[in-house]
Amino acid sequence: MTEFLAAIDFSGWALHALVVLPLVGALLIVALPARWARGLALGVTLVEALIGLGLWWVFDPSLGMQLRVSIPWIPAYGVNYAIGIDGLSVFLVMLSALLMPLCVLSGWNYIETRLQGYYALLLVLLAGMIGVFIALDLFVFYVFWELMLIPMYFLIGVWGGSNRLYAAIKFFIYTMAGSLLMLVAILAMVWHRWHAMGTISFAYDDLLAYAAIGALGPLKPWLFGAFFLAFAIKVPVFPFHTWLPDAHVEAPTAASVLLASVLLKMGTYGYLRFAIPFFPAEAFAALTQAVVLALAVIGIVYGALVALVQPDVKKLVAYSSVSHMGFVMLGIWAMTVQGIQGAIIVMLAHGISTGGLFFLIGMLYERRHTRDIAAFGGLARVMPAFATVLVIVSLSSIGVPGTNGFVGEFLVLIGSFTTQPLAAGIATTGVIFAAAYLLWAVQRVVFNKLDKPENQGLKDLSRREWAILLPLLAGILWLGLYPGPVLRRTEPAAQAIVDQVRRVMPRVVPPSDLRQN
Amino acid sequence: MLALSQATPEVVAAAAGPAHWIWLAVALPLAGFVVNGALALWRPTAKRAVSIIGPGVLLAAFGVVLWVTRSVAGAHLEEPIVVHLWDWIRAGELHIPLAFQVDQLSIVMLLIVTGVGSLIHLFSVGYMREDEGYARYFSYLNLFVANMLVLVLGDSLPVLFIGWEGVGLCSYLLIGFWYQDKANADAGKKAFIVNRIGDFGFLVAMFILWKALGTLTFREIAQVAPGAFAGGSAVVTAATLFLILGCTGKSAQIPLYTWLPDAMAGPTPVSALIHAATMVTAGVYLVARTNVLFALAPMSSTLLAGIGAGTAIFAATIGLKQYDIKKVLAYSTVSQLGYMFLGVGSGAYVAGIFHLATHAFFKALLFLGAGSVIHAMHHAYHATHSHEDAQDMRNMGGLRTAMPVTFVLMSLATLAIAGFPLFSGFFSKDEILASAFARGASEPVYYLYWVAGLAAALGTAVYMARLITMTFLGGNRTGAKEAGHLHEAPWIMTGPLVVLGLLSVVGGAFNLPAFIGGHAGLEQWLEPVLAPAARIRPAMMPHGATEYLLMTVAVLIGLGGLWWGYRMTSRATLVPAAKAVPDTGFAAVLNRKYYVDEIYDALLVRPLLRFSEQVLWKEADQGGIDGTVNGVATVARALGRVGSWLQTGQVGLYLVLFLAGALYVIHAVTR
Amino acid sequence: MGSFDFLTTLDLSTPLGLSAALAPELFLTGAALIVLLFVAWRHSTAADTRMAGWLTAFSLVLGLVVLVGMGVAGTRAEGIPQMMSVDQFRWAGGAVVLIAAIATVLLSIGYLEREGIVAPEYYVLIILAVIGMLCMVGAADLIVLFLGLEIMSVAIYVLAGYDRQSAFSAEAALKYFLIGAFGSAFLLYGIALVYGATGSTNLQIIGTQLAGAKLTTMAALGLALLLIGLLFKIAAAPFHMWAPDVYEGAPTPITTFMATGVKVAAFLALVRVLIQSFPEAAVTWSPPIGILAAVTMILGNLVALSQRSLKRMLAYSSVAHAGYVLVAVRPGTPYGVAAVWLYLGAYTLTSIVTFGVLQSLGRSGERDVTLDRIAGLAEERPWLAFAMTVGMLSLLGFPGTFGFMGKWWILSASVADGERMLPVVLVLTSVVSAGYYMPVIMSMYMRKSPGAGTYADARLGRAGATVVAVAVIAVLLLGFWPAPLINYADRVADSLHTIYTSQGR
Amino acid sequence: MPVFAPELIGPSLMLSAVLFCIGVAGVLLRRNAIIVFLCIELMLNAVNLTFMAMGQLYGMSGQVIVFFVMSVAAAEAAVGLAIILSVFRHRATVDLKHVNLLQG
Amino acid sequence: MVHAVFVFFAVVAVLSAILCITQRQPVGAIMWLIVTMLALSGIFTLLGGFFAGVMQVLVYAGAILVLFMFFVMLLQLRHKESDIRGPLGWVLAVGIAGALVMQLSGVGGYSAGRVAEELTRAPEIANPAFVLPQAAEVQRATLASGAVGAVAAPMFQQWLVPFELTSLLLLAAIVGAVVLAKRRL
Repeated sequence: MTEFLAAIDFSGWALHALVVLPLVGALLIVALPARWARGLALGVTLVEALIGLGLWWVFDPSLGMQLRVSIPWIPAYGVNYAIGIDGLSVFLVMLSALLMPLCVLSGWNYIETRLQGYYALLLVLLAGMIGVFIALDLFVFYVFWELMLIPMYFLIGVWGGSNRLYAAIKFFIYTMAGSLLMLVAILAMVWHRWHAMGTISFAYDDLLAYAAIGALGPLKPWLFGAFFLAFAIKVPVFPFHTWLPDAHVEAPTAASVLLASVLLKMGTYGYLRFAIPFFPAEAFAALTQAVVLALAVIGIVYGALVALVQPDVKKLVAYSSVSHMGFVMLGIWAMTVQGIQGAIIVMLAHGISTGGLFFLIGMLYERRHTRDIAAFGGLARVMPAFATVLVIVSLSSIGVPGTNGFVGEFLVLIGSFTTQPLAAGIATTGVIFAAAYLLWAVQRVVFNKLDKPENQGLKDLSRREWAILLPLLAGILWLGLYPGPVLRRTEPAAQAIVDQVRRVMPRVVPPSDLRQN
Repeated sequence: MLALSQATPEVVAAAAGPAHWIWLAVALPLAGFVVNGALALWRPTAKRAVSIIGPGVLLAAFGVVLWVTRSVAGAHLEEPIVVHLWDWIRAGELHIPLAFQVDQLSIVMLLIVTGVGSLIHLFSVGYMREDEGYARYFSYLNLFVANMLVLVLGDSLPVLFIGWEGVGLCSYLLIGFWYQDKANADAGKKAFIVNRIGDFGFLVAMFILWKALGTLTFREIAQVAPGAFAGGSAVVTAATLFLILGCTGKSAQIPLYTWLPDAMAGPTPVSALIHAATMVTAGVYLVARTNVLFALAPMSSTLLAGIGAGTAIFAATIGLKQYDIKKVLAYSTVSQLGYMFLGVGSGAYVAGIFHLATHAFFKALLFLGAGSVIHAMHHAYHATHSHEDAQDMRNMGGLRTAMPVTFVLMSLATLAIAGFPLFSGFFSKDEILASAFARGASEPVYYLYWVAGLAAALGTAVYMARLITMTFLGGNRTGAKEAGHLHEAPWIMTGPLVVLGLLSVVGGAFNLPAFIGGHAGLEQWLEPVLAPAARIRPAMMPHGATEYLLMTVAVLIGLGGLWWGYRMTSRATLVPAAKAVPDTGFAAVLNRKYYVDEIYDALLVRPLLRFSEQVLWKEADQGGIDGTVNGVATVARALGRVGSWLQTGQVGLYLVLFLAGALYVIHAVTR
Repeated sequence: MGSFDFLTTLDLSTPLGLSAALAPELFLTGAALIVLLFVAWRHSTAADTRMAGWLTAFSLVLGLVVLVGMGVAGTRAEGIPQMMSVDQFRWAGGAVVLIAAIATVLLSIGYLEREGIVAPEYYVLIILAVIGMLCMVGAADLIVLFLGLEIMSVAIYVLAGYDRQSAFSAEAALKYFLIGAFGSAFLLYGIALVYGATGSTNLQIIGTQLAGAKLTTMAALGLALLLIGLLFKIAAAPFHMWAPDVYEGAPTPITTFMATGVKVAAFLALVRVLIQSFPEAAVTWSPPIGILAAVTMILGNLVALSQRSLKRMLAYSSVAHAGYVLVAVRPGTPYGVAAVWLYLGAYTLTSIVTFGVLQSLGRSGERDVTLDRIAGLAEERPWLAFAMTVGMLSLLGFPGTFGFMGKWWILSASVADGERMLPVVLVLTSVVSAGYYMPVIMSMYMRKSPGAGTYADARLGRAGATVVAVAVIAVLLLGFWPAPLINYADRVADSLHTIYTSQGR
Repeated sequence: MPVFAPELIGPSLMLSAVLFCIGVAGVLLRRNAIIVFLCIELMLNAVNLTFMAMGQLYGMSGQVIVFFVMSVAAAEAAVGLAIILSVFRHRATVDLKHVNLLQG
Repeated sequence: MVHAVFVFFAVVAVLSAILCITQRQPVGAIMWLIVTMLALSGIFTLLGGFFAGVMQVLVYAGAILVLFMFFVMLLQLRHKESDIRGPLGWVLAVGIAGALVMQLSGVGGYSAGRVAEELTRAPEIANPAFVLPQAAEVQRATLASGAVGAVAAPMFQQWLVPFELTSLLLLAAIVGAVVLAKRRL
């Protein structure tokens, strides 16, 4: 495999292709007749998925940032189209690319109106998502970051549920509010550097180096605050989460999946890539750390408790996302290798499991046109395969060992317990509530009596639906039982962040040899 | 993919040959799960294939275990054989391989799990044959066994935890097997969630240990812990307390026992396998596994013993007034598990494990016997289209004539559980009580535990006698028409019962105490595993006369209890459930299980739900947080309207504002 | 170039040099007279009006060619320029004005026809207004600036009231006229006092006179009154109150012209005056401009939020955008000037799109085009909806559009100057603005149209459609690839600073 | 005989300011569009006085500018009155109170 | 003498201006403004602007204000009610205008000497006659080329561009006025 990829110079064009291909695909879809839209979209995303898969072999964890390319864009202002991947981003890129064909499949029959627009927007969204993860220039990052809003806005607003207009604009404005402040912060850094060094550069490395020499001075807390807020809204960190349930509930299946699986990860990715490396001292100032940890833990428990009482199954999963993302935040802010590795795994695991849940809910919705939990019950009788998959995916979301969910949560908790025992301890109660809300929901959907007449004729999973779910099930088990290869690839990146923070804030990351033995 | 742990003595090498195939014991049931699961989804009618695959894989696994046992038995392992499968989790210094460890303790458990498991699988073939979820049932059961084997084989806490949660999951699935009835699904969910509370403790315990010791494998814990922790230090106490929380969840002890009686909603063989013989004993196994920690934390041990003793007496009293045959057995199980905890808490790990084994035999037998009875009752009611409760003992009576084999075998099991001399339960229970009593010398609270244990023994004898009496003795109350339909179960069901009956009777032979000529086989067998604890906090045993005295007391209490139970029940005027008057007074309290479920519900569950819905969701989330978000929008809009309202279209006003601006600009510039 | 130096380095004291320096204005004056003659000859039918329109568009394009030619040649003046500057800033600003004017004329052709306004003098007035704007952009003397402003204003007063069937149009003209004349008086008083304080009305001589010392009382008062006069034209709060009413009442192409051309001319004049005459007084004028910028952004965006009529909403949005540009004016640095010019360019192109689409959707002034009235537009007229979407996103400053680049540079200029609050206010009010831009997109794409064929008669005319299409393409193209324009913007800014950069702050 | 009266500069400038402000007051006080415009003319005149006064010191430019201002005033008067007329045609009033179709 | 005349004209100008803005009848207001114009024309003359003074009478009083008068009559504006705003209007008008006067009052403190001083920024050498050589120029030019000629020379040389622009302005005004005012389009 590796030889083959080398032969076709895969590492030379892979990242470009990942961004450009969907954009070209989107243009083609718009340009060609509507009846080709689905097929084209599937084709493009499959190719995209293959390219994404190829990264597995070309990625070398020991190299740090790699596959770097930098093309001048606005030379006068030091803006380059600079991209690359490292251990933090490679799996998020792969997740985005691999989920996409499934998303295309999910709306295969359900989306009937404005096919061209739908599929074109999905592809644009894909390009944006991947762009965010590979951007190594803050201008480019920001452009991709914002660019994603539009397709998502349309996907929710045009193909969404009954209250879609409200949800779409809330999503849009809320996210935009955060990111614009981040824009100011980016500019402040760039121009501060310009005053000091005389050159303008938006390059990640340059700004990182500049932030590291401490010249930003009293500006730093504000800059960090701006970055923090932007990412906190995206994650979403409690209490910035209320856009999420609305957006999830109204979005069409594919958009829900991508929102949960990929878009939320951009927030936490942003922390790991930008906010923390740029401002380690601010991020881990005693008060900040305490506040963030508190918010993360509140998010975990609060999200779970509120999920418990949701009558709408999509809302339930949305709140569960708040809870899960709390784990990611906890893992990051605990600042241990295990915590960060765990955070990355939770990101992937949540991407797969919650994505799976949304796919499943979507399949139900296609059949029954309701998301009200009370409208179901006893479906296992008519849809045994569906019930089986739902239970498995739910279990992975609950974090049962052997599934992906466990590995991430376990790493996060064990990692955070070493430095933040209280927070980790409280967070661990999340595993109880997770079981409570999901199993209760599962019970009310697929178990109990099959007493609603309209549920009695429901068809079990079709072949297309199996095609969507099987890869996810494989992912769930693979990450759950054999996460080693993934962990090995992300470890250097996680270690690098911890080392960096340790250099600046030794208090936060005690050297491991302090342990008793 | 497979690698043996390095640096094992040569003797081990010989034993290791078969031992490194131990993964087969896990893989076989797992394969069974996959195949049966696939059949359940796509060929639910292929019952013959399921009948072969389901029990077949288990028998094969049993074979593998026997083979491994044989090779290990001769090796006198000082160190476990570790079968490293693959790296599971590796992050920084945290390194958790997916590895199995074969040692004396896991061998004992393997034998029980696969042996009893095989019998119960066979029994199930008969019991479940007519169920439409036959294949699904076996796939779950296979999965359960696989997980249980992972639990007992795991060489580290996280790997054990895979099995730990896995069995919980299977328990959830099997309790809710007949999910169409909401009560069953509820019971399954309850089991899982309550178990999760325990798991919370388990997880925190792991975190504490990792933080303190930097390792989670049992071998390294045993090596490192005595050096890292001072005896009774806060950290190890905390770790063990959280482990105890985990154990109370899984093994249905106070305060987390409430799920187990509800779990009887599952098919009866499931109750026998999971909720009597294997899964619920996982807590005991865990304590034995981490014996070094408990030895280092005497406070936790004492608490554990106290929980065990308390649960034993508590559950036994509830068992006295239950009418559902399975509920009686369920509370009996809770009570017996209490015994085991009393044992391991007292430092008598061998006694605990011993009781675990004997309990597996006689309780499995009791459950299967009850299953056989229920099977018969069910058929009878089915034949007459009656909707009476097939599990209510008030509807039974006099079944000894219709089901003689079951009657005899259940009577044997009753004698075993009641501690009738020379039956299996007699030895194991006696050993536990004796060690508790002996511990009392240094820690007087153990005397109290001992008394509680005795009282529980009395209770056990009483309710078991009551069970046998109500079910098999006296006249039949099933109904005139139905009585004719009551039959003994087919051989596929009675066969396993016979085997279990045999084991219940002679099971004590595995660890015959020295004073009656035994050589304490189990004790010697487990010695390498329990050595770390033995060095720190050795088990205490009374000697000589005291021992005989204690034994005599126990036997008398057991026999007295049996007699009392029989007298009490046979004198009572028994009527079928439909005509029975409700219990009153304390009997009602017992019948309603001290209202613990209701109390939990009122104090914890409902307030939490109400709080989540009304306060968190409606007030905080929608009102407070989202209200603020929308409020910002509303305020912006309102401000806009104010601005818009200022825009009156009147030039005069525009000019006034113009001039206000002009005054400001002039002021600002000329300042 | 060599032997053509006399064409690129002009001696304004000679008739030839002066004529060459004024070539675009002279050319357009000639064009205005020709069109006037044409109008005097043929003015009774719609065809005549259309013909005049094409003639005007053609002359404006030629004027643009002349202007761009001078820009490309890099024409400069020898010594301190009298009356008219000869610098890159003038060419750049003039180009934006002319683009706005060309778009206005092309949009007007269809509009006048649709509204049945047969009065080709309209186009003469547009050319005259353009000349006025060019004078404002290029003025080297406050009197020229004032006269340019007056020419522009007089023409626009009339154009605002050009739809004589409409009471709204007349009212708009009256309001604009009264407040405009009032504002002109302040501007004039400011000029008088500056003249009194320095003895000159030449921008650079004023600058030299004032260099190196604190502002005197009279100079400060003069500066203040000048600011008031120009801020009024810019429609900065609280001098903006006329703008929504006038924008709403005026014929839509004229609204476009006001939002683009007038605003561009006034802003560039303001920048030129501040940078060339009062560079050192920045400490004095920066704070009030900053505060007014903030007030303008907040007020414009908040009030726009509560508008139902799209036209009025765009009017308030135009006010808000003036606030954004003021943020870039505030630092008074070359980056700021570059940002002002870029943003004005971006806003001009975008406004052509938004007002153009708006124009196609309504009747008699488009006052009644509300969000409900564009519901489901995307289904029937996808391209119109797409254009409007691009326009809205560009106004919002969304990446991928020229508007984003503009906003990016405004923020850059402001942040680079060490400003903190204004950029934050800018972005927060931008968030507010999403609250009224996005519903437009929402209505077009996410709501059902009231019935099939609702938008069948929405049309721009071929000329208008072409203009809008070109503008959309430009907005997108420059949004992705602004590099050349940005390099040029730096040159524009430098040309204004050439003299004073050495003394700059 | 032309007079050179530099001592009048201060008073002239002050008078100019006062007249300008009277014009402003008039603009604020009146609702009749014609009178409002009249007051604006007064303001322009006041400014002319400033030009004249300063022209005393700086030469003829001041006077020249005054002529430009006059022509501006004339142009504005022509257009302004035409606009008022066209409003009057629609509304039959020139009272600014009633000129409020456009608002909000 | 000059001062007395100036004070007279100034008082007349201010009083007539105040009467202008407070006169109910439009015609009266215009008449009072004509008085103001005349007074201003006197002051222009005092300040050396003979031609400007004459033009003030001719253009403003003679043309512009007559146009106003004509217009008022054309529209037959005979208000039953006064167009003067109520008490709030008074308060605002007087208050704002007063505040504006206060702010602008700084200009009243200027003299030729102060101007010279501020231009040179050196009080000790600030002799107005030396700093402001143009001051005498007005007198000399008026004597040399007459009141009109003195204005004409700079107007067609130095101020040529603005002058031409005025013509464009007037053209725009004519076109505009015609378009708006003609009965049919």
